[in-house]
Amino acid sequence: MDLPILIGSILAASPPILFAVLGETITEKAGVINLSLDGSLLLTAMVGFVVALHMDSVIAGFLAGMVVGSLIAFILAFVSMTLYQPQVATGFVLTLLCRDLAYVFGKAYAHIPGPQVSHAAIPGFSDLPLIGPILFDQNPLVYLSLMAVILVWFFFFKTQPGLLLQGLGERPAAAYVRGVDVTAMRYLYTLIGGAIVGLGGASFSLMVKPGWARPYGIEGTGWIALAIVIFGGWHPIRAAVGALLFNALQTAANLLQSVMPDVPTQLFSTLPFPVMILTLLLVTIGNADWTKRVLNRLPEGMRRFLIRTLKALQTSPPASLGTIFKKE
Amino acid sequence: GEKKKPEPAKAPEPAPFVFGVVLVGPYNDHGWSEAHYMGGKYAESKIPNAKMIYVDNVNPGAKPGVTIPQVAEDLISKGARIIFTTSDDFKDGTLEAAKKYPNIPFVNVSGDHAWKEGKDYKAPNNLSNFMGRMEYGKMIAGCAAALTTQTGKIGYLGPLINDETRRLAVSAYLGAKYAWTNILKKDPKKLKFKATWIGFWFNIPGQTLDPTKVAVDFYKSGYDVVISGIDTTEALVEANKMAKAGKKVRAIQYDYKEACKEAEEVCLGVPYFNWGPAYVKAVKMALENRWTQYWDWDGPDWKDINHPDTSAVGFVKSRGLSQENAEKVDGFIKGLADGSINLFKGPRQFQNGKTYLKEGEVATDLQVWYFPQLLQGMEGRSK
Amino acid sequence: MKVELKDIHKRFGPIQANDGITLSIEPGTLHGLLGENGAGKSTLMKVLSGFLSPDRGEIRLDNKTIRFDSPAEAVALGVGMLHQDPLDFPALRVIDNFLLGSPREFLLDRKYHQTRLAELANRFGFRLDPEARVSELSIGERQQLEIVRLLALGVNVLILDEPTTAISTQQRESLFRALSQLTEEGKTVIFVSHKLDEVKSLCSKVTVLAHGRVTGEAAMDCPTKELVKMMFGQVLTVGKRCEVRLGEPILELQNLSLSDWRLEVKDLSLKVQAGEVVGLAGLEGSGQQLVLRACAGLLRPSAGRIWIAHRDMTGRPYQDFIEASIGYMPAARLEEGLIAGMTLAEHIALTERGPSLFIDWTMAVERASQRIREFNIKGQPTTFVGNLSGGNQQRTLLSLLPSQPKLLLMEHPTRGLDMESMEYIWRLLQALTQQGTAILFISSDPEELLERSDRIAIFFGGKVRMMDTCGASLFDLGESIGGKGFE
Amino acid sequence: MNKEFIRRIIPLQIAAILLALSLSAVILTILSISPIDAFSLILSGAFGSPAKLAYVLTAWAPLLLCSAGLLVTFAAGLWNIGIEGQVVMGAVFATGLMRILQDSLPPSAVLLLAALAGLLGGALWGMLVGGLRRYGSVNEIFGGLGLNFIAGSLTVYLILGPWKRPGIGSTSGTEPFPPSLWLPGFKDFQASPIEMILGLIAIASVAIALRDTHFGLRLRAVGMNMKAAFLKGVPVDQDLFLAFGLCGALAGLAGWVLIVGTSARHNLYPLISSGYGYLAILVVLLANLKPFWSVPISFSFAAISMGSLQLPLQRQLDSSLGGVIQGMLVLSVLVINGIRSRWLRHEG
Ligand SMILES: Nc1ncnc2c1ncn2[C@@H]1O[C@H](COP(=O)(O)OP(=O)(O)OP(=O)(O)O)[C@@H](O)[C@H]1O
Ligand SMILES: Nc1ncnc2c1ncn2[C@@H]1O[C@H](COP(=O)(O)OP(=O)(O)OP(=O)(O)O)[C@@H](O)[C@H]1O
Ligand SMILES: [Mg+2]
Ligand SMILES: [Mg+2]
Repeated sequence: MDLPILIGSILAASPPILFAVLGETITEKAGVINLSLDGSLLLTAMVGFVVALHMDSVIAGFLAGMVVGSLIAFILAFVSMTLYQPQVATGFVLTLLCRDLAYVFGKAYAHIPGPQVSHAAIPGFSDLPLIGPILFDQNPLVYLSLMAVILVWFFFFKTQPGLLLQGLGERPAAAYVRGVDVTAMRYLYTLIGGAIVGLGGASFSLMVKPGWARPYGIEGTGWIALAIVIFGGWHPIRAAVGALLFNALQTAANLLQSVMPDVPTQLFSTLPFPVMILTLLLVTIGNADWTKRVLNRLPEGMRRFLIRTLKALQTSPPASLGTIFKKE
Repeated sequence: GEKKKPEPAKAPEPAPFVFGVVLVGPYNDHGWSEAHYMGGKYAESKIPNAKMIYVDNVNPGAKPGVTIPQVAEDLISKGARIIFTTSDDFKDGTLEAAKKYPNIPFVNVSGDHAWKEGKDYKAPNNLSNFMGRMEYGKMIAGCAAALTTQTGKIGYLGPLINDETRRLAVSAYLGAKYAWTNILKKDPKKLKFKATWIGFWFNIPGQTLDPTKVAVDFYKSGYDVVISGIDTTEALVEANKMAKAGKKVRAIQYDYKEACKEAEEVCLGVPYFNWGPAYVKAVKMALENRWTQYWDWDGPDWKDINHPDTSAVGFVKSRGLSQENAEKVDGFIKGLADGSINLFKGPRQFQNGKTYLKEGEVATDLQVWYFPQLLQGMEGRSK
Repeated sequence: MKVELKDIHKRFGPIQANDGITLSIEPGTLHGLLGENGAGKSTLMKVLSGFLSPDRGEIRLDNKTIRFDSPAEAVALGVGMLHQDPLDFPALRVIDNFLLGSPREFLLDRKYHQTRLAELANRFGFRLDPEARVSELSIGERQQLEIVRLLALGVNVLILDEPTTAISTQQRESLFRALSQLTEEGKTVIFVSHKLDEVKSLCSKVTVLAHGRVTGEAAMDCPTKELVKMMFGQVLTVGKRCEVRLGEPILELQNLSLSDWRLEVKDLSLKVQAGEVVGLAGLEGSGQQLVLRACAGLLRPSAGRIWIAHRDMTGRPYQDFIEASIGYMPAARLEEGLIAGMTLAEHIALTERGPSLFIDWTMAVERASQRIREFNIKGQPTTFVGNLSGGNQQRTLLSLLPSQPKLLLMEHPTRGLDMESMEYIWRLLQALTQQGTAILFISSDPEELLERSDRIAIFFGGKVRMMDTCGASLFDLGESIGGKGFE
Repeated sequence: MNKEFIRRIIPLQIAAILLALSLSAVILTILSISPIDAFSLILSGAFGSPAKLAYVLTAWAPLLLCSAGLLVTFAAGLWNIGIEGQVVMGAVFATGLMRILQDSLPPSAVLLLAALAGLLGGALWGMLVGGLRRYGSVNEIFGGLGLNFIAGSLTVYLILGPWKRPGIGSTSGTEPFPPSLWLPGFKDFQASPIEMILGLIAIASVAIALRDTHFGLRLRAVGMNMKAAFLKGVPVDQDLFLAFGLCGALAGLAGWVLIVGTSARHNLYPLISSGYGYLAILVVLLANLKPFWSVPISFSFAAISMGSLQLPLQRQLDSSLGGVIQGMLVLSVLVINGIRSRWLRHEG
């Protein structure tokens, strides 16, 4: 198929993972790891669909998804920041718990046709050459998710609260000196992040894979979203690129299957995952101690180049990610 | 405790005859498993005081570490007197269970362990197999697809690749090709038929291709009709989305009579299994203690392929199929019925050019059941 | 703005950090706060700047009693503090650090604030590139940024806690110029330091603290001797260790160059012989820790060589240094020295080297109780070291050092110990030196340095001066720690 | 130990269990099912008949092995989520070896070698995670996850590709191994003592290793304070590698059990790890990293998993309810734990 359409279809599938990645980026920017993403996505997808079905309104569905998403985030925040229990452990438990809850409560709603957000081409623009099918012949959620990316970027880097948010994750003590109530703010951003993740879950069940089933077919996506946050270096735009890249990989896997008849299909279906690790490797390897030593042995020109590329790729987390702030 | 009052004597009603069914997916998956569930229900309704008990979602994803012998034990302890295991995935477990409980009849659906002529005959006497000749259903599906497509491009959303799935994909292709060349009288070169295999019967993220994505890519790249070969409904759901977005696309479902209900106007129809009669037969044999091992491969009842009591496979048209095409499809079915159309008749070539059927040669059951390779003219992988 | 502190008390567990401190500072003056380590200076300033709330006592600004519950409130009321290492955001850019938390507007107008930053900086002759990442700045520049930021927030009282420990001389000059300029503008500056000459040259008035109390106030014309007396009390110790027999060289540093993100030590050469005790003096972060860690193989020198017992150990992994029988004792007890969740016996077993797969617990317990006796640790072999008192943790740390090391490298070996145990520990250590162990130790206690070491390497902003303790007086040491003789 | 165990742990565990049960009860009520009914169903499903008990024990064995492995990595402060993949690779290696040797060697020898192969496979996969962490500074959580996915698709590939069975190659798995290659069970009690004994031995030896060997002590030191451990001369990197390897090996052995176990499926099939690894993580968290506790807890988890299979059979309920209860248990322990250390300590 021709490129614009291809890209268009990649964008069309992207909103859920975009929202998930954005939500987690916000949470982690504040210094909190919400590991429960995989479960959250499933549960919010299920709830979103069920509510939308009963109230016959996708809006209600999305709201429900966001509420549940932030509810999960709240449990995480409370257990880790108020009860001082390990954040990763809590997140992991929540992942499995939410997944099973989704299956238990969703059982009665499998394969029931329900409401879904319908496609909305933007008249006039949609049949522009090239960018038409890519940008303007899409589902409202696609527009929304892309706008959200810009919005979050703007919030992070162009507004005072965004700056405070960065400080929160970088050095809570210093943020506190500048008059930020660290714990309260972390709660807030954890909840917001959770809500956006919930939006992502709901946009699975109300747009990309309308309905509910078991297996629903997004199992595992949350983990990838978490990895993409790292790849994205906690920067919304770069994270968005990562998300799209992952979708592109999946599409590539389908197309390649017929192009390379000798390679077993399973290799294609799994392709995105090793690639994910590889990219992680690329962005983190710069932090490994031995790299510098090796690089120093290399000839000048090559070293320069390698160092520059590594620097460009390298990402490092908010300095206080996952640590709990207690003021003296 | 308090004393029990003597209860008024009732007419002793006969104890129900319980049969157990093991489902691989959810009983309400609108696909393979639900078709079997309905089959069981049908048997309940036809045989006085026959009662079905079932376990669904028997797959390592949903029920870690659960094996067929274990489920069988469970069902038997609940009073089951015959057990149906309804997946190719259960063939080994069923064999083991059958050996473990020699006086409980077992029926493994879609297996071949009980086929004396087959390549894999090793079943004990209490184990039988049955399967429906879905080939015909798929031919009809292919025909409907070819009649409907505007672009001349038909996508086949395949599960994993094996003999069964190959023969079904091929059947769909043969039906399509017949409709294209003999009914529409179009240039065979203009027909594209492409199979993409996701790698399993349903989506397992990270281990299969995402059927939703495969469907999207089919539609986006001009394949306006997609025939689903998997147990779940992604193709239809996606077609529905596309249609809502104003694209003229269609899907063909699989397995379950009601599968089109999710979006009737984009569904051309569904080739489905009507397991009821087969269940009745097996339960009756067990009930009347005249069990003998058998291997059934039941076709449609050509008098009425949708007859609930006689036809093992059928095809229900859906609103997505235009009136005139519907008539053409009926014609095609008639042709199949009276034998004037036999698509498993030579000459047929494999993808690699080797001969499958020589001129005039008609394929034997063995040749159809164990289908080694896709046919020439089909796009997609054979292994 | 006039600052008055009345009868401030602050207690940390057993330690009375501030014990009824009262002082008042006139507006528009530069007031010095002197005192040895642990005197209570930082605590007092943290109280004044809202980090700590006093147990007792009141704070008055311009004759109004006020109390604040957070640094932010203090800043709002005009009191800002500049910390030893600035509380800023290394990962962010200068301009963002400047903005973070300052204006209440929602949207950031970087252009406008850049100009503000620029002109403020220029007024004090600071050079700050608004686009640079703070992590790339030197400590000095980061201080400048903090000062500018606080001033932009309208601070009237500026507190600097030992600002000059880690900055270059030029930066110090420009800092001092800026401070005097501030006082001329009527702002009040409180300058915490150990460095007599700085205080003398800069401040109009000093208050001296010792053990949480005010031990004296003086105008700047008072002679240095007086100040030293106020700081260290009467006793003017003189180095005693004169004639010690020294063995063959154990540690040799050849033109060693080291650096970390805040300062660098250049071209240091040093030879330590068997049985010798060398003290590393200097204010925290003047380079002594870099050198010590380099000798332990924890820090790769950027140039030069390290020899231990005639073996070139440069660039070898830490393990090899241990093989070469060095003993290293870090300062941070519970961060680097001990494992809070483990018992004494487990620590002993952990340091055991041996082929055996299994731990011989009876022996470990035995060894533990032996060490407990030897170092009179108040605890059982089964107590978790996290539950030991500070001093006992220190003893434990010492007790875990290898028994017959060639070279002992210790950071603050007796920090938190009372006089007797200090005496006792040093007797043990000197017994080791008799058997030919060489000792390198960091201490912030001038008396200890003078009494215990044969030579003292005095560090100041990365530069090193050797000093022979024999006959040297505490006063000389105090002065050179304060930077005398480094220009 | 004993006194504080009576005073602290017991009340904690009980409170947690009560909390978890009441939370699950709430959920059941929402689903309009009587909690009593559901719980008793699960119980009868687990212990209703000898055969059922046998299946509980069968599920218990791999759970024990995985828990044992995780006790090691957790002791070193590592999050070995890659354990699922390590189970799979153990199964893959064991299968591979058995396919090669089953006709040429006596069964017992094949079984033994297969066990070693399983150990090896798991260990390699585990070390791979360690390698990514050490030399790529890829967090072990993500390294492990990626490798899980890869291991999964590798099995599917092997099953449909190189190890395709004669006749229909299908996802039902590779050709099952003959009963001679099954672990011996009892006549009418389908659980092999060998599996359980292996599991218990694993836990016991891990417990001893962590308490009484230098390696174990070093690991715990690294887990509690890596920096201090390093300064005390602990070869941190090497020990972490060993930890991953050890955990992988035990997980691999679990994979072997899943192939040759008495009432296993006796072949390699997709998703063979069946979530035992993740479940074991919950077990070890719930056991508060205490080897002793992980024995009864893993047993009750096995019971819940198997017992909850009755829910769909008898009521229209999803068997994942078992997972919900298990998750609730761990979450409750975290909460109770937190409450205790946050508030109860202050008044004490
Ligand atoms: N947060 C704290 N917890 C416990 N003890 C503390 C704390 N802060 C300071 N102390 C103790 O209070 C005493 C005074 O400490 P403070 O930092 O005020 O001394 P200082 O004069 O600043 O010393 P230096 O010149 O080394 O900075 C010291 O004994 C110190 O150990
Ligand atoms: N976290 C803790 N848990 C249990 N006991 C503790 C803990 N911290 C201190 N202790 C005990 O409380 C007592 C006082 O401890 P603290 O550190 O205040 O003593 P200290 O006066 O500072 O002694 P030193 O002069 O040796 O530092 C000691 O007996 C110590 O064992
Ligand atoms: Mg201080
Ligand atoms: Mg103390």
